Amino acid sequence: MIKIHDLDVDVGEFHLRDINIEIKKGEYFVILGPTGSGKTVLVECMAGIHNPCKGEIWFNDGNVTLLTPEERETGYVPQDYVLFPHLNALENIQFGLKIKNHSKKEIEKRVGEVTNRLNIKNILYRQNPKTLSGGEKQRVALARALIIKPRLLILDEPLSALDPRTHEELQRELKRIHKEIKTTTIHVTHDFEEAISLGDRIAVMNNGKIIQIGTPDEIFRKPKTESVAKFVGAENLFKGKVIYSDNGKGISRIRIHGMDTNIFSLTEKVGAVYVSIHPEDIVLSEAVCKCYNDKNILKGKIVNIMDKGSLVRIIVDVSIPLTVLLTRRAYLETELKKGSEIYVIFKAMNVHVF
Amino acid sequence: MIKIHDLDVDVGEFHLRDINIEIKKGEYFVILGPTGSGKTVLVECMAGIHNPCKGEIWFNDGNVTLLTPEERETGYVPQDYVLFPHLNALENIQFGLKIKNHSKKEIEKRVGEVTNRLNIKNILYRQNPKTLSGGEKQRVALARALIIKPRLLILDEPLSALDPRTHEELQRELKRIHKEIKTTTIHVTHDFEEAISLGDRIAVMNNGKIIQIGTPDEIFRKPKTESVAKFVGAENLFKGKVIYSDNGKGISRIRIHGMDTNIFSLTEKVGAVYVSIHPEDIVLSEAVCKCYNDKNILKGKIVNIMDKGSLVRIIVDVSIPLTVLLTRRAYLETELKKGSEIYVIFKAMNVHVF
Amino acid sequence: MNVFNGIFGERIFKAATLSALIFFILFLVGIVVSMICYISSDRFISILFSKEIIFAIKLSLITATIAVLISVAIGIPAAYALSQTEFWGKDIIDTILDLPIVISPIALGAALLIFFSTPIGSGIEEHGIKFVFVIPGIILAQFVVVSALCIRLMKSTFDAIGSRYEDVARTLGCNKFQALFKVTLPLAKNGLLAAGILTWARAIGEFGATVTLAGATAMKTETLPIAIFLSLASADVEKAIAVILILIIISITSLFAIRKIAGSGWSI
Amino acid sequence: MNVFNGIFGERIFKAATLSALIFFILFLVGIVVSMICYISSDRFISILFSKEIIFAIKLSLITATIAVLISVAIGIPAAYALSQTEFWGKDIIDTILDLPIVISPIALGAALLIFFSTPIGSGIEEHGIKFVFVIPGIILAQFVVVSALCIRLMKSTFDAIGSRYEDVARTLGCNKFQALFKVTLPLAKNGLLAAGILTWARAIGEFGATVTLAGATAMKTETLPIAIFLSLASADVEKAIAVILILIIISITSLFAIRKIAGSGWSI
Amino acid sequence: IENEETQKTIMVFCGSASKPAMEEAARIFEEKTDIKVELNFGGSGTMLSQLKMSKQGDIYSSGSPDYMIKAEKDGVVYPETVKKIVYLVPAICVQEDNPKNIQSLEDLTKPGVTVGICAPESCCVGGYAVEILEYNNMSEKVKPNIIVHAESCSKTATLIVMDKVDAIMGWRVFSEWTPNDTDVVYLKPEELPSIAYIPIAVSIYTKDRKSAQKFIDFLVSEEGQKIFARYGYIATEEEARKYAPNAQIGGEYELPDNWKT
Ligand SMILES: Nc1ncnc2c1ncn2[C@@H]1O[C@H](COP(=O)(O)OP(=O)(O)OP(=O)(O)O)[C@@H](O)[C@H]1O
Ligand SMILES: Nc1ncnc2c1ncn2[C@@H]1O[C@H](COP(=O)(O)OP(=O)(O)OP(=O)(O)O)[C@@H](O)[C@H]1O
Ligand SMILES: [Mg+2]
Ligand SMILES: [Mg+2]
Repeated sequence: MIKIHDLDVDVGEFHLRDINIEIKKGEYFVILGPTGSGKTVLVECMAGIHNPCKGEIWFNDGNVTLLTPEERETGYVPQDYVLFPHLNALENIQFGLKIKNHSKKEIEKRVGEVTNRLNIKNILYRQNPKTLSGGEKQRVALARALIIKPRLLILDEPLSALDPRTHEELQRELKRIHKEIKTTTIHVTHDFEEAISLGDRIAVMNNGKIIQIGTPDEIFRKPKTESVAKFVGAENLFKGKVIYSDNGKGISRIRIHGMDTNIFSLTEKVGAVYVSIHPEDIVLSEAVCKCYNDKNILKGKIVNIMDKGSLVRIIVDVSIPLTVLLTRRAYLETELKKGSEIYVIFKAMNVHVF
Repeated sequence: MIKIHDLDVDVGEFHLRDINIEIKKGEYFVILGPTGSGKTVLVECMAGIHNPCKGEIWFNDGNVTLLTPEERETGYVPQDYVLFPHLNALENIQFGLKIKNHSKKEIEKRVGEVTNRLNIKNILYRQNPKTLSGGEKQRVALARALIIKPRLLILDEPLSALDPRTHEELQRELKRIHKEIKTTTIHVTHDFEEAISLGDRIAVMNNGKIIQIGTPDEIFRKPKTESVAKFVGAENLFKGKVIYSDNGKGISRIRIHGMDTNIFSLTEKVGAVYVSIHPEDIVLSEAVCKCYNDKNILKGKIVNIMDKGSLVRIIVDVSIPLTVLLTRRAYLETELKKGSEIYVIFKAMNVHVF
Repeated sequence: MNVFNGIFGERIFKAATLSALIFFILFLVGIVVSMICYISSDRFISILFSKEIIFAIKLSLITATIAVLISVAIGIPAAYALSQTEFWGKDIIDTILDLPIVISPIALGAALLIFFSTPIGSGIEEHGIKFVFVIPGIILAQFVVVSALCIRLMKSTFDAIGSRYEDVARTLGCNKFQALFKVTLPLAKNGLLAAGILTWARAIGEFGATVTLAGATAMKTETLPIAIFLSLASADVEKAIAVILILIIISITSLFAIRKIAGSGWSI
Repeated sequence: MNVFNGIFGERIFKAATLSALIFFILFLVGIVVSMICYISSDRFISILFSKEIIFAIKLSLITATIAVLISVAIGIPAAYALSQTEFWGKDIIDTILDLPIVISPIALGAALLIFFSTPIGSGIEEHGIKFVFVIPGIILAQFVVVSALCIRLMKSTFDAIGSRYEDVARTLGCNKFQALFKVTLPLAKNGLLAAGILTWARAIGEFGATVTLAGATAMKTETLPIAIFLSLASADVEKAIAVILILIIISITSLFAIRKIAGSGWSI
Repeated sequence: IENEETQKTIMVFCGSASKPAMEEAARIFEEKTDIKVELNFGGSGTMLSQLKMSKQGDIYSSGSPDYMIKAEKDGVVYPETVKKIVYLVPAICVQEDNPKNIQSLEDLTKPGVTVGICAPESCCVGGYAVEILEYNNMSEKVKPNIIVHAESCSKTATLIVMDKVDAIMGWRVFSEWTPNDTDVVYLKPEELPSIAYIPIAVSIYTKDRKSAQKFIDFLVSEEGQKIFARYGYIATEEEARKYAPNAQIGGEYELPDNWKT
């Protein structure tokens, strides 16, 4: 459906380099990256707002690189919504159809459909779109983009800057709408949760480059580079060196940089590596339990307990600081305290090496 | 330390009404509320930027209601940072001291202290503060406020609009700094997690009014009204009616509105009530286990499973939809699927009635 | 502590800035009042309702309005190009735009007269519209004097709006023309209106270029400023002042009315 | 499909807006060129280096600069008050500010002359500074003509900055004065500079009010625009054109230089 | 277009020294004939410049002889059509009731008396003022009292009306324009080297020389002269001679170097 080939874009001092993306028809494609990584520049380039200085963009076997925005038929929902302040909500929504001189009846029909779907019938006549709340603005902008039945829907951080409740609601809605209308969608975000729960595939950007593309699981479980790992929140991330590699069994031992802590993993890599263990993959135990040789068991001391709402984050010092996540409920049942001695246990298969 | 008494403020069309707050010396006080609830207006009123039309503000037994901002000695870190664009980062930080004609040596000393503490030595000479990243801007704004050793530090949504990694880092830092310097701090946010993990006490605002003040536990476990409960994310929130109240034992039975589901709780309320059960307080079980009479055991069917990163959210239909939270690890070990039949179990003491 | 701090300092500050404004306004009002004292009301009324002055009022209002409409019509695309389009030599064009502001109107009028005696100019006069010493000359003179100011003011309006709304409008299917007419112009209307008002004010008071290009012929090319000049030319100071007051009253009430109407209905 | 769509439509659009701008610029350039054709270079050089014109150049540059400095000095607090302070009667004051733009400069000069013959005015003349027929009169005349424009332009700069930076500065311990000098003015400097440039351009070309209040005494109150007028009045068209060209060259190069310097070092 | 053929129009570039009378004369002429007269007023030199720059206009009339001489030299008028309409006699004009009691040229040298003249390089009446001062060897003594050069002769007259100076060197007729504000002090006949007149001529740019000539003929006719006399102008040479029997009539005056810039 969409093919981006070797794209380079310059805006002011900022450069996008070597962008290659293929998006399938009907796919929900997420672009994930930290602030200032160029996500907005990239999607605006697809929408035709920025011009690339190299490379090509294809929509459905048509080269659109030189087309103007109005010829591309993308539905773009900008990060800052950009509702037209001189029009009320309804007029904003009708805008694209009126421009194309659709009949009154057709306009009415489509407005009915889209406002039903987005549940915004009650705010259509609010005169000044600035008085709409964030969530309402977002829905109007989305309706304005959906009503023109775009070939490609681009959502630029549609959920950031919303309070968590509205955030969650809208996220659910986006999923539902995509299921219903099946438009190819690009969704820009810097929130992992959003990316995982919405994306069919995810592209991770940093510094104007795409550093990894894959399914959510690939990205979060197997980050290709340290920067992806760091960004996607691999919390227990350490430098290390493979000191013993038993290729036959696939088990290797890694010594953490500057420590004499050893960690077992299933990697076949050798030399200097990075190691990461997801906090929810670590079990806390008061005693050493029956153990197989592919398990890591380390003794440590609790140095910090952080209450994070429904989750509790516990830092255990096992010569290296390990972060462990528990549900609040589990935590309340354990009577863990700062200073308690404890074992941390995690499987070698859960040790991610790269 | 700070006493706000019957404050009414009007800005344009918006009104704050009947604000009463007392903040103790050294306390970390969080103001929590949805977008547009008037949080910023309230703290700007404390800083002296807005003038109240009724009521009084006292700092340390001094009435400051009529004082101008420069006389109040608050350190205000605005939501949008408002770094002075004609000054570089260092000059921004020195601003307050230079205004007060402090000696060069003193300025240097204090800049050294604060930049060390905030770890921003490397960006001090960046000419245009607009090129700083969000996190860096936030630190500079914080340094600029801290350096004048304010009597009251006001942080307006210091962490929103940051990507989660930076968000988490800065949150940890704020906690550390507050521990070190012990300045009375007001922190505005719309994020529950932030509120819980930072706040000594929390005030919840909505529509220009304070609807509840209390410790994090009080707010999240015992929301006083439906709107607090809804806002603080009480996910399993249902309308119901107390149909049997056994005052002696403290156990009562509540019928969920329009259903014939019954839920046991420890309330002494009667009549129409709201019921909420926190998702992390619910246990899933494949079979009915040994049960006491204060436990709710309901049979249901899994209707949806949502992957949210380290957490998995499972919706179980037990005639009413119940949301249950599991860690990803627990989830992977259970082999739950959409459509599986299952029991949900939660204690009567975890059913919150209001 | 310093006296400029606190609520007291704030009051001093407010007093200081307001008094600069009020000093300036009082100075202007003082000038007008000293003129009012100069003439008798009988004389004023008789001048106001004389055929000559009624003609001049009409001519002034009509020509200034047409000149402003033309300035706006040419100025909108020109200001848009200057604000939103990048091209080579933009800073040179920017500086050339100052020409009509720098050159005093009389000189500008002289330059126009000379221009119309060149082959090109006389070609325009013979085969197109006649400008020299006729009413279109008034409009042209006012246009030349005010248009650069109008373009500058409208440019800053377009600068403030930026290209973001247009970009989004284009993703919704607008071509550049539609984007301009459906989005940028409606958004700019307050700024354009303010520019138009200031330009109109300048046009209605225009004298130097008008008198040189269109001449000072009573009842033919006599706008209010030229009526003032003609009164002074016959040393009739009292009549001159009466006409000045008429000019002030007419234009100030028109401006006040435009602002009020615009302020209520037009705001974004 | 419509021809205005797509890349082709975009080109048409660009061509249309740019051509409005270029048409306007060509018109201005055409006028200047038709003047250049009118005179010989020998005559031009001899006029340029005549004592009279060198005096006029100096006088013009000095008086316009002083007038702009005074306008800015009074204009900054006045514009600040108009932009940031709420007070009763603001819209009336706003309209009064249009007075000096509406009244043609000759009438304004006459009004000033009359003002200085009232008791207050002659009091100022006798016990303060003399204005009538002397150089301070030139400065006053230019000031009155340009200051309102200057205030309007600076007001919109202050409007754009808003009060947010000042509010934050004040929580850091600034009183209102410090907030103005340490924050708002540095932030406004580009806008103030642009206002200053436009005002200067208008002041250097000012003729009508100057000649009425300060007279046209050669080598005493003869600015460049007055030199142009005196040449025209002695029917020496060639000299008039030469002086117009001198005025254009001097002011355009000054403006270009100011813009360049400002554009490089001053931008925020 | 049809209207243009039936209605003849002539345009007159006219120094404002003759404004009030010229307006009335034009009105009466229009009533008598079917020729419309458009009068364009301004300084004599300015009008000549405008004529030269625009290359349009039918009649030129300056406020004093020297600009007509210049116009003849520049070849913008037909020399054979030049006519004198009325005569102008230089005089000192003072404020109403003569508060500084100025009675003679001599009095202009008194300290504290402020004097205005018209800009001598560009304005006719300015040149005459300088000529008188030079002729009577008083220019160095009066010069310090001259505080302003006005840019046109009407502005010079306005100086007295607005009480900006104590005396101006102007035309006798100024006092006729504003009799309530201006008093006149006559110079002694021997102090006057020359008197001026208002000339009129057909411009070479005319497109209707016949009509132009008709208007000039009307002005110099008895009827025309009467109109001017009504406004205080001196219509005949004999009358003018009463004020200055020996003076030269018109003629060019070369500004001496000490008055040049
Ligand atoms: N029109 C422009 N001119 C110059 N620089 C620009 C322009 N647009 C964006 N940039 C710069 O490009 C960089 C990337 O910006 P972009 O908006 O794409 O980031 P982003 O990944 O969308 O970040 P965020 O998560 O904050 O939205 C930034 O440094 C920005 O300053
Ligand atoms: N200066 C002002 N003039 C008029 N209305 C204002 C002004 N400042 C704020 N408001 C209005 O007051 C209301 C509350 O604004 P406020 O900024 O306090 O909300 P908030 O709780 O801080 O929201 P957010 O989480 O988005 O920062 C909003 O509706 C806003 O439009
Ligand atoms: Mg972005
Ligand atoms: Mg806020």
